[in-house]
Amino acid sequence: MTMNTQKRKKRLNMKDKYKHMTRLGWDTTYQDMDDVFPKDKFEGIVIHDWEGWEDPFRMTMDSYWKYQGEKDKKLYAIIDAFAQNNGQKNITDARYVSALKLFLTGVSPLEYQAHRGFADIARNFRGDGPRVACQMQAIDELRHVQTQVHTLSHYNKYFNGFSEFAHWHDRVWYLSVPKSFFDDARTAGPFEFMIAIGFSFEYVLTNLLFVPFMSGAAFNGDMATVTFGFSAQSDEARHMTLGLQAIKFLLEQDPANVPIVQGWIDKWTWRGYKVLGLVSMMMDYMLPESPQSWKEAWELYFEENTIALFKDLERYGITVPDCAATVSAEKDHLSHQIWMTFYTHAAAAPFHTWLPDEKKMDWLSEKYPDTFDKYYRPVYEHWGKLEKEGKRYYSEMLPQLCQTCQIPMLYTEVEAGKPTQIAHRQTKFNSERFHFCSDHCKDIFENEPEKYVQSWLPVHQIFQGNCGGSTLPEVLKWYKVEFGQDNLDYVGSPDQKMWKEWKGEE
Amino acid sequence: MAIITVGEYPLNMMDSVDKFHGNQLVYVGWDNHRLINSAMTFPLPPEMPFGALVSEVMPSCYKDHPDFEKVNFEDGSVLWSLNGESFTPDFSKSLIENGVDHKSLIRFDTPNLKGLNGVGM
Amino acid sequence: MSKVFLALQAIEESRAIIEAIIKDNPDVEVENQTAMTKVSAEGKLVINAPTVSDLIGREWDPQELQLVLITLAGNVDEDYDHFTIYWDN
Amino acid sequence: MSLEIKSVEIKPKRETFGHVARRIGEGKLASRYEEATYDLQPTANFHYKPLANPEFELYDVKKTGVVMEDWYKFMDPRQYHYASYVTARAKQQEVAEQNFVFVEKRNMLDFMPEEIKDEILEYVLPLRHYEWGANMNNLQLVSEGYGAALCNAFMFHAEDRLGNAQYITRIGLLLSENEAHVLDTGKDKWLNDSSWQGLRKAMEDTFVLKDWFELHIAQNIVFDAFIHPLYFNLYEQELNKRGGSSQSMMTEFITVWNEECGRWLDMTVKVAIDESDENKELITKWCEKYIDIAYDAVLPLAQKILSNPVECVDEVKGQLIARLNKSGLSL
Repeated sequence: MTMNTQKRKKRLNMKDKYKHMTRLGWDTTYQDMDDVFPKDKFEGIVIHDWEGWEDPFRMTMDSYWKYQGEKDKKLYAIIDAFAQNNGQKNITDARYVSALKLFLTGVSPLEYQAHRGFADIARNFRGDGPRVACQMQAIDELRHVQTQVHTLSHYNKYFNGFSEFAHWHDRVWYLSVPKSFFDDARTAGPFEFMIAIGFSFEYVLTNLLFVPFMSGAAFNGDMATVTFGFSAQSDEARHMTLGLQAIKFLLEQDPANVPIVQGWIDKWTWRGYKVLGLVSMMMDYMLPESPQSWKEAWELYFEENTIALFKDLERYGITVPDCAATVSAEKDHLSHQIWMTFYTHAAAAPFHTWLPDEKKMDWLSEKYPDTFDKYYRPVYEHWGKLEKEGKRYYSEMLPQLCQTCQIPMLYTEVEAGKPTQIAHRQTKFNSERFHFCSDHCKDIFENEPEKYVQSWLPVHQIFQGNCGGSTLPEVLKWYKVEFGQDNLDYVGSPDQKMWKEWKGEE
Repeated sequence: MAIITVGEYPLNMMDSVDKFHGNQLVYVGWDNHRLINSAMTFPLPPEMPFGALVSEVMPSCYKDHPDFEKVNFEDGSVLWSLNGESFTPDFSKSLIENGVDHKSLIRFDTPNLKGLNGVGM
Repeated sequence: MSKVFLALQAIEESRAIIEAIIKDNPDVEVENQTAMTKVSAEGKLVINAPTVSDLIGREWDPQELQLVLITLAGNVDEDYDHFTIYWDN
Repeated sequence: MSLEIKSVEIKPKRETFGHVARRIGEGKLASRYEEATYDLQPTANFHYKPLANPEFELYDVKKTGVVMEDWYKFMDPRQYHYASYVTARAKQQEVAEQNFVFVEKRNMLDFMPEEIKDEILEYVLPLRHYEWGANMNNLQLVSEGYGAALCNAFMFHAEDRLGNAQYITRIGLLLSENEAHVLDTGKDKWLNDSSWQGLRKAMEDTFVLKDWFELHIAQNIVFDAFIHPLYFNLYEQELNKRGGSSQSMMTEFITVWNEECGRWLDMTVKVAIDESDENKELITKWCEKYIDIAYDAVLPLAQKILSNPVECVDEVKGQLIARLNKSGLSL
C-alpha cells in the first residue's frame, strides 16, 4: 500500500466545520424553553435569529487544549526560572511591588468573577454560538486568576501586602470599588453582563488595564509579570473579538435593542473608567520607570483605537459614550487626585504610598505641563516639608463615598473649569439622601435606585459597627491588615528595609 | 425608569438612620481646598449644637490645611451651604433644628482664602 | 480609514510572522517596544499561512498565532490559510 | 548587572497566602493547586441582589439542600487547576489526534461493515446532543455552585463535555466522509426517534432543577454512569467482534476521560455524605430517584445496540450502586 493513498474527500471549510462542532442544541419539548432559559428575555433585548451570530473565533476544544497547554508550559517555565534566580531582586525598586499588590487585591478577583459570570451567561443564552464563545471565555478567565495568583505568589513570600488578598477584596474600603463594579455586572441580566464586561471592559478598556501594567512590568525588570500578562492578553484578544461580535449581533437583531445597548455602553464605559482610576495612579506614580503616562495611554487606547471602533458601530446608531468628554477633560488631573487620596489614607490600606521624588516630579511636569506644577507639585512640597519634620501626614478621617462607584468624593469639577472644587451631586430616593461624584454616577443610580441603595459602602459599614469596631486599629484587625507592615508609607516600611539589605545599601 | 427584574425585587435601605446607633451621618466639605481630599463623613447626634460641629468636630479634619487657622467663623466671611442650598446656620441650635438631617452634606466656602499656591488646593 | 493593529511578543516565534506580514502588507508599520512588537496598518492586515510556512520550513497553522499574540484591534476573520484583521468603516 | 550581594541570604517571610496557610498549616509549602483553589470565590459583603434571581445572594449556600461547614473539603484528587488540566488534556488530545489520523490515513473505515457505520450514525451520533446537555448542566453548576473547589472542577468538566460532543461529531463526519446531513439525521433521531425520548426527557427535566447539587447527582453521578460504560465500553466490546474496532480507537479520548473523572466524582459524593446524616439522606433520595429514571431512559437504547441489553444495563446499574456504596451510601 503506497504511502499516499489519500482519497480526495470533500473538505469542509473552517467556518462550516466549526458550525457543525458548536450548533449542538435543540428546542426542548418536555420542558418549556422559557423555563429552561429563564433569564434571557426580561431585559427587553429582542433576538429574532440566534443563528445571526458570527463566531468570533473558531477553536474546537482539542486545539484549545493543545495551544493553551503550550502557552502554560512556557509561562510556568518562566515563573519557575524567575523564582529560582530570585528575580524579585532585579526589579528597579521595591516601590514597584505596590503596583502588583494593587493588581492582586483589586484586579485578580475580577478575573474570578468574570469566570463565574461568563459561565452563567454561557448557560443562560438560548443561542449555541454565543454559548460556546462565552464558556471558552469563562475557562480563560479562570486561567487568568490562577496564573496571576501563581505569578504573584513568589512576591508574597518576600513582600507584605499580598497575603490576605481574598479576605481584603471582600472588605477593605477602596476594594469595594472593583468589587461593586463586578457585583453590579454579575447581578445584572445576561445581555447587560455581556455588554458591560464582554464589550465595555474587555474591548474598550482592556488595553488600558493590561498593556500599561505589562509594559510597566517590562520597564521595571519584572519578567514574571510581563510573561503572564502577555500570555493572558493573547486570550484577551479572543475576548475582544467576542465582545465586538456580541454588540454587533444585538444591534443587528432589532432596532429596539439599540437604545438599551447604548444605555449600557454609556453606563459601563463610565463605571469601567472609574475602576481604571487605580491604573492611572499605578502608571503615573507607582512605577519607578514609567513607559507611558495615563494621559498618553488614554489618548492611544481610547481616543485612537476606540474611536475607530465606534466609527464601525455608527451605522447601527451607536454613538461614543457621552462620558468620554468628561474622561478626556479629567485626564490631566485623574492620577494626581487619586494618588493624593491614597497617600493620605495609607494607614488604612494594605499597600505603600510615598511622595514622588524630584525625578518623578520632573517627569510628571513634562507629561502634564498644564496641571502638575500649578496644582499638585505644591501639595507634594507641602507634605514633603511635613515629612522632613518627622510629621508624615496621614488623614484619620473617613471620606464621603459616591453611592454608585463607591470612590471617595475626590473628583473635581474639571469639565466646568473648576479643577479644585470637589464635584457634588445629590438626589433623594424613598425619602433618604444619596450623594454622587458626577452626573454619570447619579444617572446610573436614578435608573435603578432599588439596586444601588443596597451598596455595601465601607465607610458607612464601619460607622454601623459591622467592621470590627470604630477605631482604626480595630478595623485594621478585622481587615487582617498588619499595622506597620502592610500599610503606611514605603519609607520606613519592612519592604524598604529588606530591599536595602538586598541591595547592600546602608 | 423603574428597575427591570425577574419577579419582585426587595427594597433594602442599607444606610437608614436607625442603623447608626442613635447617630446620623453628616458630610462636611470645604470648597476649593482640595488638599483635603474629599468631604468627610461624621456620625453625630442630631441634637449636637451646630457650634460644637464647628469647634470640636471640624478641626480634627481641617487642621491639616494651613488655611484653617485663618478661618473666622464669626465674622460672616464663611459661606455655608446645606444639601446644595446656601444657608446660615444658627450655632446655638442643634443640627436637626438647622435642618441638618441624616446624610446631609454641609459645605463651607472661604472666598478670601485661596489654598496652596493660591489656586484652591 | 481606521487603523488595525497587532501586538506580538518580541520573541523568536514572532520573527517569521512579522516578516510574513511585511511581505504581504506593503504599507504596514512596525514598532519595536519593550518586550513587544506592534504592527499596524490602515483598514486591513493579512497574515498568509503559506508565506509564514515558507519562512519557517514547516506547515504553519494560523491558530499558532495564539502563542505569540498579545492583543489586537479590529474585526477578526480566520481560516485554514489566513488570519486577517480589518475595520469595515 | 545588579550589585553583587555579599552573603545576604534571601529568606522568605512566609511560604504562601494567609488563607492557604490557615488551611494547610503555617510554614508549610503550598501546592500550586492549593494556591489556585482555596478561597478564590468571594464569600461576604455582596453589593446587590441579582436582578434575575433576587431571592439569593450572588454566591449563596442556600441554593442547595446539601449543607457543608466548609465547602473547601471538596478538593479535587486530580489536583486540577488550569495549567495541570490543559496539560493533561493536551496530551490526551494528541493521542486522539493520532488515532483519527491513523484511521483516516490507513482507510480503516473501508474495512468497517456498512451496517455498523449506519448503526453508529443512528445510535451513537445523537449522543453529541446528550453531551451538549451535560455541558449545559455543568455550566449551571459553575454558575450556581458554591466554592472554587467544586466550581473549578465543574468548569473543566463542562469543557470536557464540549470536547466529547466535538469528538462524536468528528466521528460522524469521518464515517460519512463529511456529508453533514448525517448530523441532521442524528438530531432528528434525538428529537423524534422513540428509543431516544426517555433520555431526552430525563435531560430536559434536569434543565429546570433548582438545587444544583441534585443536578450534579443526576447528570455527573448517575446519568453518565449509565451512558458512558454502555456506549464506550460494553457496546464497543461487541463492535470489536463485529469488525467495528476503529470505533474504539476514535472514542479513546472519551473512555480515558471517563475513567479519570471517577476519582473526582466519587470524592464529591463521599465528602457530602460524610458531613451529616441529613446530607446522606438527601443524596440517597436523589440517587434512588435518578437511578430509576436513568434505567428506564437507557434500556430502549441498549436494546438497539446490544445483544443482551437487560444484562448490560443491570450490570452497569450494579457497578454504579457498588461505587456509591463504597463512598458511604447504602443503596
